[in-house]
Amino acid sequence: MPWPLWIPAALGLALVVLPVAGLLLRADLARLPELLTTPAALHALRLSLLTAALSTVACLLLGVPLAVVLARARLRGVRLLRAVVLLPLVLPPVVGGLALLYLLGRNGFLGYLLEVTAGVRVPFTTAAVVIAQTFVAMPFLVVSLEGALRGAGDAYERVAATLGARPLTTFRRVTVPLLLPAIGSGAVLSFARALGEFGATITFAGSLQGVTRTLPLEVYTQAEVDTDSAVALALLLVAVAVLVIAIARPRAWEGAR
Amino acid sequence: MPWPLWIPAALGLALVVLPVAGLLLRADLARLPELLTTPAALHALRLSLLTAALSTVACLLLGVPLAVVLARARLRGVRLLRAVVLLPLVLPPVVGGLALLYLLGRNGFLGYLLEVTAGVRVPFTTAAVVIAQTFVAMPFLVVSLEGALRGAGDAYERVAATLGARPLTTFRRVTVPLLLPAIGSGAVLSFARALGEFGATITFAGSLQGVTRTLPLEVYTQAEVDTDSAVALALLLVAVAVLVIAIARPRAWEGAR
Amino acid sequence: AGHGDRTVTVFAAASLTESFGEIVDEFEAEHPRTRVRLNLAGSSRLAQQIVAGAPADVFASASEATMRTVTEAGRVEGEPRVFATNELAIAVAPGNPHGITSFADLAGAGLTVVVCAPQVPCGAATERVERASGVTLRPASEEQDVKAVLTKVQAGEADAGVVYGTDVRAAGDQVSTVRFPEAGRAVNHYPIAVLTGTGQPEPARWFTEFVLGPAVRKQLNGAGFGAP
Amino acid sequence: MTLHAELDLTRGAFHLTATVDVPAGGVLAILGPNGSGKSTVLGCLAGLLDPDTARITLAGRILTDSTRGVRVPPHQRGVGLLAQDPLLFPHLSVLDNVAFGPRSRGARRAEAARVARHWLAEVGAAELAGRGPAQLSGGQAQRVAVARALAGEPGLLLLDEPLAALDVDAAPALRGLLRRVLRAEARTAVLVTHDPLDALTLADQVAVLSGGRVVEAGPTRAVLSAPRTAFTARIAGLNLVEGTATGTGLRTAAGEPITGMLAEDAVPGEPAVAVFAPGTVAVYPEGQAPVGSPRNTVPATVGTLEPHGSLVRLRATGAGWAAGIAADLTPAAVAELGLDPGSPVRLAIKATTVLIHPAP
Amino acid sequence: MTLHAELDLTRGAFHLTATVDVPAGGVLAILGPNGSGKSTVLGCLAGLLDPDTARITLAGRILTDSTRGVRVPPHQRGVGLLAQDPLLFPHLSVLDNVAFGPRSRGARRAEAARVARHWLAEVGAAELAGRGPAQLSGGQAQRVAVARALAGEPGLLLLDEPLAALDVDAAPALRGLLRRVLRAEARTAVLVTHDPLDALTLADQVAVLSGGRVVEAGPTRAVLSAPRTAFTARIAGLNLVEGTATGTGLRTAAGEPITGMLAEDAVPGEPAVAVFAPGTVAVYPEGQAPVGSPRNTVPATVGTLEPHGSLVRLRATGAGWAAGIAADLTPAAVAELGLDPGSPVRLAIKATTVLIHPAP
Ligand SMILES: Nc1ncnc2c1ncn2[C@@H]1O[C@H](COP(=O)(O)OP(=O)(O)OP(=O)(O)O)[C@@H](O)[C@H]1O
Ligand SMILES: Nc1ncnc2c1ncn2[C@@H]1O[C@H](COP(=O)(O)OP(=O)(O)OP(=O)(O)O)[C@@H](O)[C@H]1O
Ligand code: MOO
Ligand SMILES: [Mg+2]
Ligand SMILES: [Mg+2]
Repeated sequence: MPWPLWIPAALGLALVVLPVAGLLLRADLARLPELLTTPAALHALRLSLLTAALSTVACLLLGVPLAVVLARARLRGVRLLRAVVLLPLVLPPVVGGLALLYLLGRNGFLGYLLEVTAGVRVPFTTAAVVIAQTFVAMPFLVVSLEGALRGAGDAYERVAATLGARPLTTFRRVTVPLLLPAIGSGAVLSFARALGEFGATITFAGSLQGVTRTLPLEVYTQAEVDTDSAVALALLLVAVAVLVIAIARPRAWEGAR
Repeated sequence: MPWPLWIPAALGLALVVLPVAGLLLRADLARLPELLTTPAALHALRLSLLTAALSTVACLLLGVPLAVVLARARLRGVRLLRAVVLLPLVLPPVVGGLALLYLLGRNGFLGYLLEVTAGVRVPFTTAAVVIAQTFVAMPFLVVSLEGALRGAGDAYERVAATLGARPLTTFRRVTVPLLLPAIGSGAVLSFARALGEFGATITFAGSLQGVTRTLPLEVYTQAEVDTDSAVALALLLVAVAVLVIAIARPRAWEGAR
Repeated sequence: AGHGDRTVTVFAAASLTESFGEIVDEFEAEHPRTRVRLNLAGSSRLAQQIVAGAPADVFASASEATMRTVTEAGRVEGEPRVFATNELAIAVAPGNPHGITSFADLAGAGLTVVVCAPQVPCGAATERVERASGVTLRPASEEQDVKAVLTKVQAGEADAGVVYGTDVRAAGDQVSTVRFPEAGRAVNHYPIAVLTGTGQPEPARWFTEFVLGPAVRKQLNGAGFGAP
Repeated sequence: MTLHAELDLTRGAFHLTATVDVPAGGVLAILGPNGSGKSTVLGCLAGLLDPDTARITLAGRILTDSTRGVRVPPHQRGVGLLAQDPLLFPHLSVLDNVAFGPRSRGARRAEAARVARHWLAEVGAAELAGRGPAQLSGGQAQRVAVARALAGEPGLLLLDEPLAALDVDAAPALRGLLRRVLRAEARTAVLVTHDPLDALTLADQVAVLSGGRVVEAGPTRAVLSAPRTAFTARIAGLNLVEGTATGTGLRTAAGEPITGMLAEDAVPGEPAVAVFAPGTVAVYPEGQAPVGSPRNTVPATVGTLEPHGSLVRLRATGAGWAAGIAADLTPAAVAELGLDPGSPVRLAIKATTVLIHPAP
Repeated sequence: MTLHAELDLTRGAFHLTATVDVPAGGVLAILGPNGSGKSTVLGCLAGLLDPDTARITLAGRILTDSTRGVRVPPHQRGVGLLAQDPLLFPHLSVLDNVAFGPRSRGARRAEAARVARHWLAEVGAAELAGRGPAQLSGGQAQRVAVARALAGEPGLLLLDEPLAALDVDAAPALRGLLRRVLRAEARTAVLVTHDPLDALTLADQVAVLSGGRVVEAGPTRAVLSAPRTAFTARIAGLNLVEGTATGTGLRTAAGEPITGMLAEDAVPGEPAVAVFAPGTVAVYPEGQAPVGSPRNTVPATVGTLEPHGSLVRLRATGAGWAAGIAADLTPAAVAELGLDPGSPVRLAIKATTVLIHPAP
């Protein structure tokens, strides 16, 4: 690796590390244990981990196929679809939440249908949190996978076809395994985005302790009264996220062949 | 491509498209032109495009080398660094903005240094907006590139070395061109994330019309007054983003070889 | 800003967005060589920024508590002065389909009610009203700010929300207001102050005085704010 | 599994117009210079390339018919392809690579592994089963790729230079394996090669491509022994004599013995061919029958004498197996011996230059 | 650019322990079965693989010295590698691929393009310059890869099976090119090949690898004409006679003419070798000198007679170029002719089986 790369790389790293380090220095570390073990904090942490995990799974289940379709289908409209997938990326999360509310709320088209046919109301439930998180996080997975898919080409998929593998078999046994490093990064991105989700969640799902108040919402709430404890909570969020990602990332995602 | 993939892909697409479509239906389209041509909206749009473009460039300049270092360096601490890069991903943006304020504000370590030595004050300037956007957007680029780099392996880089290319030449003429599709996706991700940035910006840079009030902040400000016009602005943001990405994306990023 | 112009930077609470937009125009008409830059955000965020050294000349806050953090950080010149007050009101769908007439009605079964979280000023006020009136609400959500509460009511997702009177007015005909007497037990005060360490003490003082002046008082009343 | 294919394709400046026919159980060898379109033909047959216009039928089933818009996708064709590049799946072990075909056709895990082990053993790569593709040498990877293609057991097998990169021991061994598989199991196959020996020993039909066109086609022996283009002449022009293998060589139908070197898989009693180059055939005037080491001498008559590059190619006529044999001579030798069409001569071929292969 | 390398490396179950020496301007051919470690040796020399312990010096400069912790990175070694897989840069045109080496060494764009065009023309791929690598056939890609390796003009050139995938016209042409480049420009090179002809025509030294060890090494002619292992014997055992090329063949130092087929790049008047297989040498009793088509006959004496597989290898002694010539005979022929060490004989070799190559 060329050594001059280390200069911008170190700058980039500094941009990321220094602010967080500053935060750590400012945090009242003595009070941390106390702040972090309040029921509100614990509830929020549990809820955040649960919903972020669920929405990461949803992102994978919907996003991997979507990425493959966008990268491989030779349809006319695909270029347009590719742009459409970017929508939630740029929509301010609060507006995204509003959009979900308009769709799945009581007066929304789908929401009305759901309430009438199944008696289900989505907003203000934990499910709403998962939906909001999936909405904002999935495009990250899709876009990063699509890039990897196009870079990789389809030589091995062709080989699989000449060996008689049906497209679904090829997808399962060739496309996905070869894509694992990229799927890994994509999952990390979605998980992180879901874990940090705030605007869409509060707009679409509200903020009720134990039900819809995830850690970022708790951080915001706390920030109104006590910046220190908000910062402490944020650090908890960060620590948990980094731990989860560092530990849960399977070896295969590392791309070690 | 296996047809059963179309089912989850269509679901994923619906999750993205339906809410936005609902938003469009609700928007008072007749009033749109009027809402969108207010000086405030135009200022915000110009500022958003400028800052998002600048921070995308910053993300590329710092993030591409960082991704290469993380993917290729065989140092001991690299696994840790990889986790560290994820920090801004999970940090609630407002806390990220706070961290930047602590570091670069007048009372911050670097901020003090800058003010004393160069007479420069960073917060509440357009530069602060760019820094905040770069801080939150760069990890998206880095993580998605790293996945692509690991998936691709280094066979061509080895060939270049046997042809006598110095590492920097290899980076410039082999690594980067081969990575273009992934860099393209990564740049799209960063641009989108930067364009939608709200929390870190308002905390670190404030919301000053023409200086730091980007489109998402304008949406937020408008929402205090008039939800309809806020939604219209959000749609403007989305349209602009999708247009910029669809048009500006060079052919090479498409991975057409 | 042309040559010789002076710029005063005003940090104002988000709930003042509409009113201050007009106030600034009037002020600038009266002081042609002075320009006002508005920085609009939540009061506590603004306070944070000021404490961290933000280049603000005036702070107009939506709560005395946040103003206190700025005072304690030594950035307030003189004493903050209250220029407006605000009272809680109930926001309901247009035409009040559920026939809500009092605060106690909100505790009724089958109603979806949203309020502000107790950590933010409107939530704290709601809690005080609850205590004063002996009514216990079981909200579906404790929102981050008034805006979030209003959004839920506007979208029809919540049947009622407890917010500030000024906010309901700003939402226009998309919601109806139900006033209730207990609101007087938790009046919210809006203080304004000139900040230290600014380059523009003079125009900052002009602006503060302007806001405290009678012309603005009328304007604020029109937007639903009460007198101090 | 009769294959009939009419292909028409344009790729940049390259145009392919070819008709390919292989009878059921037959093996067609495609020869031709680099870039002549050999791999392109295989790609079209496998369904990986889309010809501009084409009609491909396999055992009566239409695989591609551009006039009717039919285009069976690759995985439903029952056509296996060993491409020029091994392209082993990098995420699967060698065993799983070979088991991929059987698994895709629905075999259970254990059964597929058994089949894979069988084919790995056949290509001499049994001990590599647990390795990853990145841990193989070039030749090892090629062998595994051959095993993978064979384990797929397709109705039509397409082999693109299957013996490339193999060492001098492995190449004949694999050639023997392919012969066994293709002939014994009567598989229909198309084989691309640069080595006329592959064509002679594995194929019963040959097509020679050049610049995207079939310039020669027909039964292997006919094409290779009487090449009509310069390219074919350079790669082929070998003598072939049919008969039955014996312990020391071959016996023709008429009972004449030919001494030669038996290929490993030549079994005495089985049909075989004796192959030797025209360059190794010495010519003596009839009277002067030499008594020396060359085991094979046969009386013949000079049929034709034609220039062949800087040499003269003598084509013999005669009663026994001498009929049709070609001998390359220097012009000096022709002059000195006073050879003319009709001259009686005796041909001598050293046993060590004669290879006895099982008949394709 | 003398190369000296002592290598020791373990990769999984495979162990490589080899010493490789190439004098300045010399060419070493590495032969050996698949998986014997040939590519591994090249990888170590190029610096792409890290041996466990090693000492590599090129022209006195230390490239690797594990005891001293020296490890010059690949791009500073001045060592070029043509790997087994062409690996053309997919994002560059053919021309830019070939120009990559010159550009990396600091040449201007135009100059690099000129150099690239030159080498493309040399490998017969000039018309492919504007194409992308994905638009090449297998053999075309291989030629471009050779051009790219040569255009790098490294001090030490490593070639891993450079003639693989080439057709019967391209292979000899490229062999000639390599010979010109390696010999005329006195480049130091290591060449991996499965074809003994490459070794004979391009290399002056040969090393035979097997299971990660050098089992035979020495001057090409000595190793290939007197192989000591079964593997070498199978790939080689060719007869070589040195001399000067003439219009019709070669003249030995003693003035004896040998008639043969001149390789394209054999220039009359230049040093050359005549190459022919022992299997093509016919043996006659001294008295019965045949007068037939074989141009080359020479009196000799039977030196040794040794079993060689199912054959008997006769090694001749004698005055002229017959000395040392090997002839493979069937046991029947030996018996019938009553050959014994000391028997006077006459050897006959048809001109069409003798190839005249420029001396390496
Ligand atoms: N990464 C690896 N891990 C373990 N073993 C390996 C690895 N790479 C190669 N090998 C083994 O090392 C041995 C030498 O490989 P190498 O590629 O040098 O062979 P080669 O002589 O070039 O063979 P070929 O003629 O087939 O190209 C082989 O047995 C191979 O299986
Ligand atoms: N994508 C492409 N675009 C344009 N021309 C192409 C493309 N792919 C291949 N060609 C050309 O088509 C011709 C046929 O290629 P093909 O791979 O079939 O040759 P081949 O006979 O297999 O050669 P080889 O013996 O070198 O493998 C070649 O001249 C090649 O340059
Ligand atoms: O029989 Mo020859 O080939 O003219 O010497
Ligand atoms: Mg080919
Ligand atoms: Mg090798």
